[in-house]
Amino acid sequence: MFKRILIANRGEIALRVIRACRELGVETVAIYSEADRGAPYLELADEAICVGTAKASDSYLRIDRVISAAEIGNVQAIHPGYGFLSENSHFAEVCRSCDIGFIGPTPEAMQRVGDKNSARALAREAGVPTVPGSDGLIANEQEAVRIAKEIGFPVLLKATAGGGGKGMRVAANDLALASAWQQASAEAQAAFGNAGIYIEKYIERPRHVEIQILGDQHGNVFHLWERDCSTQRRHQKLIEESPSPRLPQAIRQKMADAAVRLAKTAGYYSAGTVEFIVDQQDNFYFIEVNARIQVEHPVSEMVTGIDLLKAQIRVAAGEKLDLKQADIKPRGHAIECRINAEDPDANFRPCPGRIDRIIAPGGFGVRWDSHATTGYVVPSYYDSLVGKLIVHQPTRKEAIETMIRALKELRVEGIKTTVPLHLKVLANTAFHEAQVDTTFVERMLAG
Amino acid sequence: MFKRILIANRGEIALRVIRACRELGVETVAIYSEADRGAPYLELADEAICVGTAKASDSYLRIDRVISAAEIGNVQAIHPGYGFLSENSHFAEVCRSCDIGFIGPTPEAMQRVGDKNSARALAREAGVPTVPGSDGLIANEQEAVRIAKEIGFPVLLKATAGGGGKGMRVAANDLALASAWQQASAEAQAAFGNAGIYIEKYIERPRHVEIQILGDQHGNVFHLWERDCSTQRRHQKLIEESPSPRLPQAIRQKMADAAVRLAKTAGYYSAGTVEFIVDQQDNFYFIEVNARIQVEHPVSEMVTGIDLLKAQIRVAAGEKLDLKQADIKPRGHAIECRINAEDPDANFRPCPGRIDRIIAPGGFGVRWDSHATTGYVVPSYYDSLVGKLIVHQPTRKEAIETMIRALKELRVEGIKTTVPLHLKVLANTAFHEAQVDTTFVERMLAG
Amino acid sequence: MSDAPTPVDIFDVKKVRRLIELMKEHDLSELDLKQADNRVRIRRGGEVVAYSAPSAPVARPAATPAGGAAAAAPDRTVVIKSPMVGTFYKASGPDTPPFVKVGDRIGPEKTACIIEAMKVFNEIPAGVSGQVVAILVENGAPVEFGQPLIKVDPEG
Amino acid sequence: MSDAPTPVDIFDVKKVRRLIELMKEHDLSELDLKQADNRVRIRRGGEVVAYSAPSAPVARPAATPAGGAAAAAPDRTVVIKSPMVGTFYKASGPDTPPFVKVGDRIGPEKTACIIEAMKVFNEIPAGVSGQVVAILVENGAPVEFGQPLIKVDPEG
Repeated sequence: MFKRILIANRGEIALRVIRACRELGVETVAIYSEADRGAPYLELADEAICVGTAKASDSYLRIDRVISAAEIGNVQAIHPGYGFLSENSHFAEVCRSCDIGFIGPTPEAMQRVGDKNSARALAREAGVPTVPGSDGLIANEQEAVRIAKEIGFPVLLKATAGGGGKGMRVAANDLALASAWQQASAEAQAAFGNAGIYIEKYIERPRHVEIQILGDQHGNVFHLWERDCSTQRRHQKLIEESPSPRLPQAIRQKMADAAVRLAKTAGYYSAGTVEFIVDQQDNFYFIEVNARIQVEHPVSEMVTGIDLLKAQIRVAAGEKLDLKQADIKPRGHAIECRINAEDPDANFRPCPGRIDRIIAPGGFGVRWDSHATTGYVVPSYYDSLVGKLIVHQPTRKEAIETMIRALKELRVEGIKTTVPLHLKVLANTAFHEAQVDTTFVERMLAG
Repeated sequence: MFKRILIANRGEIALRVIRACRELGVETVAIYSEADRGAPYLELADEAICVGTAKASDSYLRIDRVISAAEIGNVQAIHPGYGFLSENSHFAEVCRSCDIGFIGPTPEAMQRVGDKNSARALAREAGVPTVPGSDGLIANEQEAVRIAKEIGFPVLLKATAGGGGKGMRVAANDLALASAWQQASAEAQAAFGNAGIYIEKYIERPRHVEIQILGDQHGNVFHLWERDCSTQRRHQKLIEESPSPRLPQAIRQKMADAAVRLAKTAGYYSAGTVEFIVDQQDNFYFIEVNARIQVEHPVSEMVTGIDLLKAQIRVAAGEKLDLKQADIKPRGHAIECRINAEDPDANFRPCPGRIDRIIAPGGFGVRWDSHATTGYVVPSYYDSLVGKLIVHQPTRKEAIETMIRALKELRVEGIKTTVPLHLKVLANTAFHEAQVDTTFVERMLAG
Repeated sequence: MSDAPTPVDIFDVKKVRRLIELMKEHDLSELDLKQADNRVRIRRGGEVVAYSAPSAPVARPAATPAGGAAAAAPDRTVVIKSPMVGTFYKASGPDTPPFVKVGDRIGPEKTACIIEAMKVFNEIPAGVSGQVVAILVENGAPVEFGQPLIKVDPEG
Repeated sequence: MSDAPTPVDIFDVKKVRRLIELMKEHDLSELDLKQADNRVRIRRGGEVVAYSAPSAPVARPAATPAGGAAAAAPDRTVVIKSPMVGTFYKASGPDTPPFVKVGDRIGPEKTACIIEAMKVFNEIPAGVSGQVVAILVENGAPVEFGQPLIKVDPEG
């Protein structure tokens, strides 16, 4: 096991890594920017090194400074957390060339799953379904119609140079496709100077379901079942849960197996997440791999009882995972709410500032992961996550009840948070009935 | 289910009941003494009623005032918590005569298990072993020797009128018994004017192991396995854990079955605890029943996943327990540390006062049950419990590591607490090796 | 329990209490707030020093006890508090006159009201002599221990 | 940091608390703010001093907070801080003289030291002219971003 590691991150996840290390008996070196100077979680690290100014590009994202800090901190490995440098394969390579362990997958595996095209190829190789579509650009309307009939309507036309919804059209049948084709290519030409268009199956009201995987350097890859992250607002996950409430067991099993196959094909180890979308007929399609620990990892920890952070560190140190897939059985239901410093009355504008008082909820089935304490100032430079509230109960119904109880107990004074939005979601009948897809929150807020 | 209940208690357990009720959708009426006015947990109740002055005998122990509060609070039932009126069968009777539900066993069952003699008789009836001994007073030395040989040395001579160790002697063989007999009767005669002596088997270095039971009003009684509470200081439990670390599975099962038999024989329902001592050869002997929820109930909740408080309330409302004994399987290992406001440097003298700042630990496997917040004043009138720190991990080793991590994270400023004592115990090799009996802490502190 | 929405009420006991707590917490000896005609001035601790001006030496031994008396003008009245939890009755029956009403002069033995608790009707003696200034509780209302019931002016 | 948009409510406890924290931070014994009719005046600490007297012996520099600048006597010196994380070297080699030593007069282009980071030796220019007053870091010591390295008196 490592004697000492550096945490190349901040806030909640830095604290999470510190906690794991303290339990493992591993010393920690925290880095911080000037904006995070004096943050209370830094006191829990064995050493803290300032690496730059508030701007992430001058501190947490500066590979040279992070490596220098690792050198003067005399560590054997670096935990990148999530965000910042966590999925930067170049950084992982630099670590390797400096003989510093990287707590995550190899740079090669990270590249293989990180690039959209190679990830799609990987999925095909592993026999994992991807969203059906054209393999490349479409030459003309006739080809568009032919492919659309092949993959089935509705289809989505996308500009290859696109972004921001420009050059994007949904077509429900071949008549609609004809006009959509004209509009999309014209718009793409006008917007990007490139009329190139490709076709994908359009998934209506998809659910976002992801499989947590965990592998070691000895060829073992396990899955910790799934998380449902369909409750999103503008592609930002708000609430995550496990198990996914409407997923048939056979599909759940297929998805988990697919994720493990994909990871093995990629030579992937450490913790990782294979993301899928699931349509209304429970067909699932691979989207991407997150080659790092995720914000929502606690829900999988609660239902499986496995500490993912400790496992990640052990695996990086070369240990073999002492697990059997058959023993990884989910128990009960876990839900996580991300408590962000945002103003629900001002279109969820980030709301940094001083927390005059915080009282965390407690009691049976409640876990609170947060770096915020009374007097802590949420800086305006980084994401607005103040804490993660996680509950674990035998059933989903009880988990919702406990979450509502805990959210009402949580007091964060001085800044506005997303708590009212969470309470609104949790009071919603569609949420109770698990009739949730990625469009649910926006429909709820609009209605 | 009840619409509204009253909580006839204070502090941590009052908050615990409020939390359970909020999850069940039951309204709560809290009572408080003038010393607890303004305590933060009272804000979480739907109504709070002052019932008297700081002295418990003028407030929390005043049956008339508690009942009056229940009447003006318009509740259907009363939860007594632990301590105060919780094991007062007269109070339970008054509730019944006032048509107010009592969240606990019937007064009859409470009496049956509450009285030492009837509890011993009950145990014999249920085939549950009690500490072997003379059925009554010993006539003379010859009878003493005969009984001692029957039950086996060493034996304990106890004055029937005794107390405080007076008239108490341990004898390891019949020679020693002869002189012990003389001394004990003389001392008892001198101290109490009553030379009556009885004999019990002397259990050396016993462990304290208790079985959590849970029954409904439909004849179902389940057990939630055991808790080991051997880590005590002056008969005050300090650390409780489940499972008991050194108990053979066959003994564990026998004890659990014995507890269920005893409860059934007594007509006992609701939550309750059957306490045993276990000797070094793993023989177990029934000691007493605690006819209420206990301080250490969370460790059983963590390993079984069952919310005991919610179950208790449901059972009192007449619901049938939706459980199967075979499904109640302990998962992992849970440990609780009682964080008391006591000064370890001043012989654990209670140390009430203002908490200038409190930061609770969090993260994977950590539960914090506490009514204390920054600015809260621990009153000097009641017990010194500030909070309960509970951890849950797959193994005992990991649970200890997490507990140490969490204890070091916990910050309670302004008053002294038992945290240093807990850390000392958790660092002790004998504790790690589970070589713990009820004399362990005092031996450790002396050594 | 929520803070009163009164815009500027410097006599809000809660606010004053919080100010005093602040002072205690930070070991302040004096606090003086003015706004237009409003002013809150609190001193605490050891020797209170002269102010030079022939002022009114406000100051009172800090830490207003729980249940807090107002920091404002000196109030000579005495409050009869409920000695138990129960239901307040101002008369012995719906058709009988009240034991006391505003303006009455009463002695300490005079029954001030009845508190019903557990079906028992407890007559509560005034315990003070003076003139009744106010009845603070509605007939039939539930009262908690220590709740103010009747205001009496002992010099009235 | 979002201050309450209340225009003028000096009785805002939060505001007062922040003032008191300010006072504690700076170990003020008294604070007196006036604006038109509004006034906040806070004193703290041991002996309360007479007010009418022409003395007013205020302020003591508090325990300088860690990392913070001293509040004491005005310090004219300028500090050269580390622009990166790395290892501090005062000379280019073990046998070469240091770039600067106490008493040297230097210009902004003068190399003040070397910070080694990732095997690269970065020459750090002084960026200021004046007289070197102190070298704050041992040769070969690790330094973090923003750490004070060398003290220079620009008027020296």
